[in-house]
Amino acid sequence: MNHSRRKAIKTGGGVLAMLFAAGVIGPEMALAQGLGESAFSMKTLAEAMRAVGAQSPATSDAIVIKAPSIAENGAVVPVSIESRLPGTESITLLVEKNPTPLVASFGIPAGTEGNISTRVKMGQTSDVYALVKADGKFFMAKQEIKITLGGCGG
Amino acid sequence: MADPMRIRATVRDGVVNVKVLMSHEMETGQRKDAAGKLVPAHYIRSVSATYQGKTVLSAQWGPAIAKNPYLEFSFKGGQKGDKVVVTWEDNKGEKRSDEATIS
Amino acid sequence: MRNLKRAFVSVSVSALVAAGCATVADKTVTQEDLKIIKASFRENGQAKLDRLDQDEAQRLCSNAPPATIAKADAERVEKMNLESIKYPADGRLMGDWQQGERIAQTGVGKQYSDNPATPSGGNCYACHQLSKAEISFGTIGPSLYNYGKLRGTSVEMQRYTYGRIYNPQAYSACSNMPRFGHNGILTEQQLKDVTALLLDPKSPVNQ
Amino acid sequence: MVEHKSVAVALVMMASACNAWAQGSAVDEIARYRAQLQDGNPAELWEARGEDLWKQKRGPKNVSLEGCNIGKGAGVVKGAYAELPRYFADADRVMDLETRLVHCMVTLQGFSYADATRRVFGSGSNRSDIEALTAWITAESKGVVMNVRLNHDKEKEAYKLGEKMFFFRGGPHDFACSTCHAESGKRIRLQDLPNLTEKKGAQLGYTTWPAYRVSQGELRTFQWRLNDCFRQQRFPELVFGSEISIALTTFLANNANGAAFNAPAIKR
Repeated sequence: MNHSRRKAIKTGGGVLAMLFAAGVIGPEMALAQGLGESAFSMKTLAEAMRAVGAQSPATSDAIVIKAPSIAENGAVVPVSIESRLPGTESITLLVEKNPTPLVASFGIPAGTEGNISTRVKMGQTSDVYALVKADGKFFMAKQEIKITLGGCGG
Repeated sequence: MADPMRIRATVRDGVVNVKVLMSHEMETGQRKDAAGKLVPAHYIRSVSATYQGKTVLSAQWGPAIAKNPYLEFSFKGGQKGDKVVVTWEDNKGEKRSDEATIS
Repeated sequence: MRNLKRAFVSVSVSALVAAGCATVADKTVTQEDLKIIKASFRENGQAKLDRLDQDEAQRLCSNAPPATIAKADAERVEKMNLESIKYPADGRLMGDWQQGERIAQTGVGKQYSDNPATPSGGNCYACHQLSKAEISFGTIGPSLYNYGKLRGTSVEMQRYTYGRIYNPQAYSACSNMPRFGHNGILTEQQLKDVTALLLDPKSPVNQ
Repeated sequence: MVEHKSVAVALVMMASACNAWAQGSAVDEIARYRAQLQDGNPAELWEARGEDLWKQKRGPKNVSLEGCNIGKGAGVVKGAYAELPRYFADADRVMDLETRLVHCMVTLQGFSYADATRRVFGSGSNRSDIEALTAWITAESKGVVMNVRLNHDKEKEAYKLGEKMFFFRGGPHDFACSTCHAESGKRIRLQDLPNLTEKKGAQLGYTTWPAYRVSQGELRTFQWRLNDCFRQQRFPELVFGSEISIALTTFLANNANGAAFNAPAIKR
């Protein structure tokens, strides 16, 4: 499972390189946050955080995670993150117990609000981390989301 | 060719709120089909939004963003009637750009 | 219990009639209706058309609304089902509660989308609260939390519990609960395991 | 046994009182989960494709579906779903939206019945045109008050048959629709079950289909809802557009009369 995923990512990289060469995509698009694709294949929360550039970030009350504490289905879990930290440059979302914890990273240019909503997949009950880079430093907040079983034929 | 995105951009008190729905399978590469074969990973890897040529959001995604992705963000300084352009690109190199007029 | 249920249903029936969305016309499924029903389904995998052939309990419990079953019929259904219960030949009624918990969590089995070789689940949590840890439980059936703690594990209670899972309609005609033993949904060992889940003092049900 | 039962009832009531708080908060959180999903419903992606499909010239006869009469006259889409199923004289039968669409694909566009019904339920990249068309047409009835009439004899017959089927127990699990949908305030796991024998429940249940199912990432129609209920009832497979499927839809849609239609929705 992990092997084929690695392979898929590698192949993806190849395609990306080709597209670069062909001038189909610009460098800004390919490296939105300057994150290497490998960050998305890290297996632990600590590794994924390091790959993003965060070393033991401090917890901050200025980061608010808005998500239900119980989700009816792990395939779609709504998560909003609001950073009230001045100089917010990026917001990164991680799910600790997913096979690869890094979910998404958003670059926040000046003039864009530190407020992002999206929906993530969660394999099981887990802590969800919001990692914010502001004025060059990393801060974080976390919340547990419980994934429940549902339906009548599963 | 992927389906168009649904983009809603509304301005209030000088802040433009953008809501985007994208049509994409977001295959993780870890799911097996009915025959027990691994379905290859296929997911949107990067998203960017521009307003008057300036990037107002850039994102890098892995396959753990939910199928048919939803994204909401806000930026300052947009005008009614102007356009916001959203572009995504997936791990197979497919790209899609759509625009919405700010209302 | 049943009388209570009947009273409840008759209240909702009058409410329905008052709301004008139900007629008191004949609601018995006729041979003609059965033909239409059979023509509206097709066999798929393990689910053949004979699943539409009702046994007597199913037929008597299909009236609309369900609990209009006559007292004599209810007694018939219960007697018939009570006679069908087969207790294990080895006399042991309690299996492994840990296996029982797995069976209670699993809802697969007997659907045309299921592999017939995979053992069925009991899907107990779909309708019942059982343990404190599992917050995702249904309320179609009563809470069974502390079932064994409240009742003890006497042989009589083991037999009642095993029998109630084997064939709930032996005790309550037209019960919503599947007849897990009678209809071959769970194996004898699985029935023992679920009995243990309910009665074993170590089971999460009794914590 | 009788004594056991009454003791059990009392104890069960105590047990549920003890758990009321914990359960209340779980139910509240699930409500939050659902509320947070409402903002962006991927059903819109199906609606957009459905509108295109309705207007495109397609099929062996290369015509659009704009000449299709789904009940309120050829090409009239607005509010049509709130009056379906209904009797159509040209087919001499009661039809729901999906069977009517197939009828138009066959009679107007020249598709064979087999081609028109090849993929009534989509899966991933194997997409269903019927689901997309249904998404768009039903969205055009959003806010319209349900008004399914039982004027024609065949409409009355369909209602009666649907009601009987609702209570029909069968299969290895003895399930009927009524097993889960004839009492108020019940749940399967954490999912609320509408009581479809009551006006309020029928309205809540019926007016929120079709729906985008987040568990599947697909837009599902009412034909699918019935098909998948019977699968989980352990019945054989309900045939798309079959007499029972129309009868049940008529029964439930008529029971929902008076409520504003509110779909495509988004559900677990």
